[in-house]
Amino acid sequence: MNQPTWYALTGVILFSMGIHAFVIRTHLVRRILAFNIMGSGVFLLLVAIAHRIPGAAPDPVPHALVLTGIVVSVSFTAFGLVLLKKIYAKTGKTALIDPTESTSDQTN
Amino acid sequence: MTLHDWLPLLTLLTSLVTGLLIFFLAEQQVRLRTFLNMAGAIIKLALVAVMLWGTFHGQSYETRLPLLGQTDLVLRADALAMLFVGLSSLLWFLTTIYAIGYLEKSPHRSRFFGFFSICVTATVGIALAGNLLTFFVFYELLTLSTYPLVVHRGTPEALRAGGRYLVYTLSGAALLLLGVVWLYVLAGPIEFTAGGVLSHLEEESHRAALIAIFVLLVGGLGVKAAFVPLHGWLPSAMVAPAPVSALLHAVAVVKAGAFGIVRVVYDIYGIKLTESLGVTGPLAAVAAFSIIYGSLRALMQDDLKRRLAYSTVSQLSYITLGVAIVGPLSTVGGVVHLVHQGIMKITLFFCAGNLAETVGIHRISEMDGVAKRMPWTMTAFTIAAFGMIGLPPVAGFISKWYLGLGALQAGQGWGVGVLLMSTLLNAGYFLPILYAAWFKEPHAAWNEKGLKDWWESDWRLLLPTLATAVLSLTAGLLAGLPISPVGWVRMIVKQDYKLWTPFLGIP
Amino acid sequence: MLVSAGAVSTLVCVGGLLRRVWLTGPIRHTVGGWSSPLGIELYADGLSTALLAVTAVIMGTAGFYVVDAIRHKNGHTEGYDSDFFWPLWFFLWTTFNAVFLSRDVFNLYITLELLVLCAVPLLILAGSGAALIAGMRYLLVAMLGSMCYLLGVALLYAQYDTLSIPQLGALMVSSPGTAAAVVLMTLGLLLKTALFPLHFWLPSAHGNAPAAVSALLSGLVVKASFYLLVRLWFGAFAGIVSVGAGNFLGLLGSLAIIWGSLLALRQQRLKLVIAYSTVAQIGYFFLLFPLVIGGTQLCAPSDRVDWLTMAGSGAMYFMLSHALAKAAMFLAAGCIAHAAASDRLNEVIGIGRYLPVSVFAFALAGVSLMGLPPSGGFVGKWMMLKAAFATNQWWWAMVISLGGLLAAAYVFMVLKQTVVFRLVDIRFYEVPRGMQWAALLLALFSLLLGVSGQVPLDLLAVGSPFSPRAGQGWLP
Amino acid sequence: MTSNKSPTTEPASTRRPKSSSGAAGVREFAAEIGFARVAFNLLVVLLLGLLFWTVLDLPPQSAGLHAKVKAHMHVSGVASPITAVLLNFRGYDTLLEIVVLLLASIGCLILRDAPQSHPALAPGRPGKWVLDGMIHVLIPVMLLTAGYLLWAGDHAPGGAFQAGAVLAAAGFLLVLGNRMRFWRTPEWLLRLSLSFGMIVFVLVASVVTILTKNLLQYPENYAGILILLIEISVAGSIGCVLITLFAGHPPVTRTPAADQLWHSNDEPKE
Amino acid sequence: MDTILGDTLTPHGLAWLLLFGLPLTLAAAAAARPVRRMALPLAPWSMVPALAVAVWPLPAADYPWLLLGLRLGLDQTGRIFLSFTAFLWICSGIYAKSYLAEDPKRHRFFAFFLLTAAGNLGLTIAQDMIGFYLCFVLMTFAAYGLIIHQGSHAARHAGLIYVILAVFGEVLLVTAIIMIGLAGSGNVINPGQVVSQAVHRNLIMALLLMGFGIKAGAVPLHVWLPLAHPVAPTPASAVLSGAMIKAGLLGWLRFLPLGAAALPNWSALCLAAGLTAALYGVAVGLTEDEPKTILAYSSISQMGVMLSAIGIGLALPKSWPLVMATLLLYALHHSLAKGALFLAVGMTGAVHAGRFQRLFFRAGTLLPALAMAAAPLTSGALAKTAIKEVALLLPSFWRELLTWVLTLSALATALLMAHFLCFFWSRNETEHGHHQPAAGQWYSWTLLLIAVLSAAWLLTPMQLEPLRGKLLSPSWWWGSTWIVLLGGLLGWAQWRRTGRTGKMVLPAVPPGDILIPVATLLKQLHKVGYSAVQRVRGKDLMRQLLAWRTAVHLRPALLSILRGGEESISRWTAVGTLFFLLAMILLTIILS
Repeated sequence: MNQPTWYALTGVILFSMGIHAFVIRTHLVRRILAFNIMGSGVFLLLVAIAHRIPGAAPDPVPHALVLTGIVVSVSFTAFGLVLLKKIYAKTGKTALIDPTESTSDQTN
Repeated sequence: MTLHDWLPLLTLLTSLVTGLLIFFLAEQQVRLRTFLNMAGAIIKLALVAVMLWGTFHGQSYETRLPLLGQTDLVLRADALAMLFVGLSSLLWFLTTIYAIGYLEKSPHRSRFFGFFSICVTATVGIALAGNLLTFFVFYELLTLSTYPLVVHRGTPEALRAGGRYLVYTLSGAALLLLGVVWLYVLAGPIEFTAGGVLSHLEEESHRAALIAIFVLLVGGLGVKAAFVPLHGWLPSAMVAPAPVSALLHAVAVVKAGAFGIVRVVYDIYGIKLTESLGVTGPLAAVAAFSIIYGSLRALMQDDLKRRLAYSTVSQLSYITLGVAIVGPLSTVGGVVHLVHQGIMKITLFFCAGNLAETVGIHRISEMDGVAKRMPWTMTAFTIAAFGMIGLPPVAGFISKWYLGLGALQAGQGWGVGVLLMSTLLNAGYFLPILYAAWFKEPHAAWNEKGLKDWWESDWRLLLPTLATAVLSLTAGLLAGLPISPVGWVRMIVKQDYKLWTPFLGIP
Repeated sequence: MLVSAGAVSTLVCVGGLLRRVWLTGPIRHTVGGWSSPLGIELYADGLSTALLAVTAVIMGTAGFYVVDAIRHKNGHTEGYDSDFFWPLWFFLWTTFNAVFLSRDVFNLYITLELLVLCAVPLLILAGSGAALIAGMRYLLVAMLGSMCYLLGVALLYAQYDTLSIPQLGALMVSSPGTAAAVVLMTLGLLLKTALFPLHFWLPSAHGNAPAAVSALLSGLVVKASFYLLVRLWFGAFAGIVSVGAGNFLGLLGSLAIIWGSLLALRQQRLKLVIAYSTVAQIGYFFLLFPLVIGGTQLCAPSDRVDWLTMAGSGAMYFMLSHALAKAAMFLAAGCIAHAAASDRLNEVIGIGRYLPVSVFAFALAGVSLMGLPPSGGFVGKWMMLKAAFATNQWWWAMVISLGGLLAAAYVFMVLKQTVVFRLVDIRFYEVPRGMQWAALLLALFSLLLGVSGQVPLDLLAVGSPFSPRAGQGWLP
Repeated sequence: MTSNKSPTTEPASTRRPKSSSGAAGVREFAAEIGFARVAFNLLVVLLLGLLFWTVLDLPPQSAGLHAKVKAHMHVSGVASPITAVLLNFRGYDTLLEIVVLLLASIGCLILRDAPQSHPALAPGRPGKWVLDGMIHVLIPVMLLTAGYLLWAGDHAPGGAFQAGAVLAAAGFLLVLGNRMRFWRTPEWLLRLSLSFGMIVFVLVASVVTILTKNLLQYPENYAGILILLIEISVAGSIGCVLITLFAGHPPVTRTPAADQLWHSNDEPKE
Repeated sequence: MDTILGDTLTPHGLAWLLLFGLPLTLAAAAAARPVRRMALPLAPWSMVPALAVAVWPLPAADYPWLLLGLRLGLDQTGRIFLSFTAFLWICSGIYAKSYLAEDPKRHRFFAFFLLTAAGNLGLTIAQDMIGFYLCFVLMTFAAYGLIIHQGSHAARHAGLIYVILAVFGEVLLVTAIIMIGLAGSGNVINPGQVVSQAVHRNLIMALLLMGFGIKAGAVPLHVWLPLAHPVAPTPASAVLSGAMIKAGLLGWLRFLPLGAAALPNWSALCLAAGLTAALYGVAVGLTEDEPKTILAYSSISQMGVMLSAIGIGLALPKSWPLVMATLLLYALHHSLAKGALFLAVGMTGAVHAGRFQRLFFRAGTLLPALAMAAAPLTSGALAKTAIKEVALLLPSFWRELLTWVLTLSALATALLMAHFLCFFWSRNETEHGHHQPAAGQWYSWTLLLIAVLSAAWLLTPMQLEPLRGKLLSPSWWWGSTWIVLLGGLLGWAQWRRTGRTGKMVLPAVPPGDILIPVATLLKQLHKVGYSAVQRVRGKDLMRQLLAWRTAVHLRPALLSILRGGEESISRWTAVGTLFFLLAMILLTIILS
């Protein structure tokens, strides 16, 4: 059980915690936070994969992937939060109304 | 690609092009629309005549368009196809005149005539189809193009009838598609060839699959051929305007089903294979049951068109009975009834439409003494009614004569029994109408204005009715001639299916 | 003006690519000159070019629809006139082109993200509350799906050190890691393709979006993730995936067909009917998996190759014609909603008299959905049925024909409304002709697919992903 | 379907509910938070177990593509392998990534309210001096570090994204300190700044593709310069994008909805 | 081309068609409103060509193109049948012209009259089976128009019974024809021969006997006759009983295998039926008081005699030509005499005319009555003696029975004729108000009387030549006169008794005797059947089968499942659970 495996395991744990929270929590901010946790979990896993041989230099490709991943999750989070604010301003609720309900077209 | 190869396609296109053009005509461009309709009908008749003459002299016409992998869209004008094409194009010509007269001031006429022509294209396509795929393509097109005609009036019951019509026909088509695909997978790309193509499959122990496919195919076609359990849509579709119920439910749609069954039994399975598979027995039983059941239900109807609809249900099964009773004579009887029933039934529907349009009669109870007000229409009705019952001079007798002979020749005595039972029932529900019309005193409201001018109703409604009545009379009288429907069918059975045994003295 | 220039130029490029692929077969293009494990590889085979062509057609026509809608700006314009509309529109188009050409797993992840980020803003342009909520839900779903997908990618990279699909296909061997990766990636994509149990977000999203946008959403966006799934299952996971897995997806597909159609029958709003019809039709596409994968064992090896390619190209053909038909249907629905100022079915009664062209377009598209002969849908259905019977899995044939009937049910439910003879004559808004003709054009294209028959099929067969890899065939 | 659990008794911090004593415990626990939740929790645990198994099963000693990257480093025009991968080997990804950022900013711009509805942050808020002091001290330092990071990207970990982030931080500081009137920036300037990075990248890519007939293949000797050019422009536009993302929607001033937010519990029913 | 057209274009071919076509075209003209005024006077003369052909027979003509190969021609039987039928139709035509001069619906009457005439003439000249059947059906259905011409309730009732029986007859005939067609391969020229060799000969013969029996009024199937005659206008009933009933006989002659093979059991059946009909007819006739009904029953009895003659023919194939001759003679005699009597019934007004007309009228009615009663020197005597001669050829048992019954029937007929005359003449006195018969009626009636006197003698077939000599011998005279006198005496006696008591000797039997019980039986059956059908239709078994109702119950349940299902699936937790559930399933599948 060398060091990178530990990091991979924590990554995986973070991912699971993230997914659990993402699904269970209804409050949108918590959801977006959960999404970030999941993201960081995956990125941790990627970084752990990059450096599995103790001595050698780390493999740059996963690092690049992580970098791109981070940028993407940042943009998603930002857009999500902006959308959340707009929904909150319009509907006064911070959770998603039941889909079948919302489709009944009452734009409150 | 000489002209011969393009003729079938041209006949198809004449009505398709006119249909599409009419769609884009504004409602008030009546003259142009009538001209287009007439031109389309006349050109199609001319082309059909050329092809008839050609086929009579052994010429073969075939158009082949690549459609799908190995199977392509084949339009072939063999003798059997020409019979049905001739019937539908002639009757389309008459029905167009009738429809123009009938829908004088009603809305949506462009839409109506557009779909009307497309529907005839589909019928011609079905007739000329060279393989099962083409047949199925046009079979579906027919369903699609007839739905707007059935719901033309837009009233709630029209929509209900349309809905019911769709449920039946689309599920039938689904069955048919399954059968066609399975057959295609089993036997590869097969074409309609006289005498059937599947005989080689039998010994490869595909019996169960072949029977299953047969059931699927006939089940699918049975919906349109109005076998009893599947006939529910026909009477309710009578809510459509008269020309629709005349051409479609007497000639095009229902005949497509029956024609399909004839194609499947003779040109795909071949008569010997069908017999050895043992499917002819149950098919004959279903046909017999529909004949009797249709007539019984007809007895109980008071609405004229519904009675005619149930009579169509029973008369149609004559064709299937003729096909199911294996034998040359019953084949002739069955196939020729396809034409005779068409002509006679369309006369009846024309009369019903004429009565409804001119004097507003819909129910039989209102028909007392109507012959005084509309003698010509009622004469046509009488001729056609006698034909349906099967009295000699009119065409119906000829097909009953051959069917009876065929049944006895094939040793199926009960066939004759069924024919007689249905003759009695036909008399049961047609003679009272004639009696009421001719011999009872009129008391209904329409009677006060007597027969003013020379024409009892709009000439466009009357002439087609008389034309078809004369047609059914001559088809019966001139049965001996080779160009008469019977002569033509005899030629088909003799040349194409080589079933004709010398024993029969009839030329 | 700029818009049409952009559209025309893209069309020209796609046409050129189409011709090259048609003549020379699949084209392989390494980006940046680096070969696959390191660099990203673009690959254009028959399937992707066909999809590109269809995308071009739909985007072009929908664009024309929007331009016409903007020009006749009377009353509500569903957000087309926002100045961010066109940039998003063309970004979406570029993303489609990127998705359909790329063969690199991570690159596909980014393109999927791009897809979402283009689609959601377009969706919420209308700015109505329901649209916002639907957009949010779609965003969340996309987040969850893509994160799982990314984890799968990470696991794959951890094991095989490559991100290109063909190389993965060669290297992959069954192991817990691979299985986990396959599961996660597949589930991520299923969520984004809205297959039956995970379809809850699609109806509200497609129902509330502006017409042109929902046409793109239903027509193309959903198909991009499905296309990705197909690439993965028949490219990378070819060695791993078994018949059972194929049947599993097939089962979900069948349930989707039934559930989607039944719900479509129950909807009050026109757009929702079409949205649920998308859920149902997606079920059709997933029948591809059991037919192709399941087919290998069950039909004689001699004629295996052409049956498989047929089943595959049949399903793809169905997908193409569905894309066109669904886009046409949404545009037609847009016209009808524009005329009746609301797309509730009971307010659309008797509109047939006023909008013959769009009702006819809706009917033609319906014909293609039902898979009735003159249309492209029929060709697809015909080939899938043939495959079903050839691989004697006749039960899939039953599902296909049942699906056709159910589709007929809800299409005619809508058509019935438009034909009803309406006594009280209410005024409908004037709908610009351009919008109606755009809908009709798309419907005619889907019909053209039906008539052209052999040509698109040969195109699809070029470098078809469905033929079993040389010698190896599928896992039992 | 799932009975709502009172928000306060959040399950214990550990996400994985340890199976409490015996079936009774589970039943009670299940009843309490509803069947679906329990099923879901079990499934997540299963997933975790699966992931554990896969991680442990990963090939321990795989060097990945490190060797390949090293082999081509000399051609990539940059010293740091990550930047090489980012901008050369997988340049296409980076291009798409920047488009992602741009789209996110477009998304936010679509959703922003009309500018006038948000009065500028009231100047002279308490603690103004600390804020001003920080601004005066930190801004120059931030800019410097951003520049260094940008340059260092060539041979050490750093590069466009990190530099952009630092720039954004500086931007945030200015906006909060009321120094930057975000809403008065002219529309065209705003859009140009956002898309500047992408435009440069696309231009370079197209020029390069025309030259070398291969998408994004930098000619050997120009690679370094081109990458640097792209890096600078991208860093700038990333900074602007992130600022827009933040500044496009100022913190909510006191609106009725806001009051309701503070008082209501923040865990509405499922 | 000539194979198809046959000898349509040859002069005699055209003549045949003209003969059949002329009445048809005139019938159409009579119906068409604009031209009917000209058509009416021509009506009776349209049958003249038929009579001319009967006198100068033309060679047979073939029309292969017409209705499966029509063949028109005349053989010996055809010629005689044609002669008396045509003659009778011409006379009744002239008679009808004046009899219905001011009847408003005379155009319709003449339309049907001419149609029936065409049918009747057609079937006499048709040589092939289907041609015969075509004309037979045309005649049958056109006659319906004649029967209900008056439009009274009785007329409609008689018409209904007539149509029902006609349709049954037609159905039986179609079956027989189809069977013969099968045996003789298609449209058969000489059905008799074919039937004799046919496989199902007995079945065919049964069908033929019953089919034509309805038309010929064989006993169990005769019920329509006594109902139809009184209601039909006089010329119509004259033709009805004179010519049309004979069509049934002609059908038997053409179709039954007479002269081909000895069929003892079939001949026994025919003889028995014939004889019962002969006696039964007269017995019921005596109870009637309506002149036309009496005549109807007398026709039934005479047809019974002819049926027995056919029975003889079946028994003795060798002597069939002789039997045929007697039958032809008998038919000729009966049709003319019965025609004359019926026309007389229509001229009751003559009583009030001048003395000479009254005397001539009385004599005129007496003459055919005597002929019917087979008084010496009349055609009836000739026919009856011929029958007796033939009867002698039968084997012993039948010979005695037949001679005995024949004499009895002769007596009975004489009695019936006396009964008829008494009632007829008495009725004339009481009823006045009948207008004077017009000239046309007188001419046609006298023409017919002349025919009654001479025709039988002129046209006796050569086989019966020796018989003529025998008749003139005095010994024979006495044999027949005592029967006539006795009959007349009994008739007069009965008339006198009823004259006083006003009550008939025998209990009055309503016309259409056995029909009444049968009709009531049928009505019951119909009621039961109808209610059964209503019960079934009420539930509409079909709809039950299609389970529309159950589907209707099912819908709400289905709807709630749908809505509930959709809502529950849309919750995030559910989505999450499903998400991972599917993941696990897929995992197990892949790993297994």
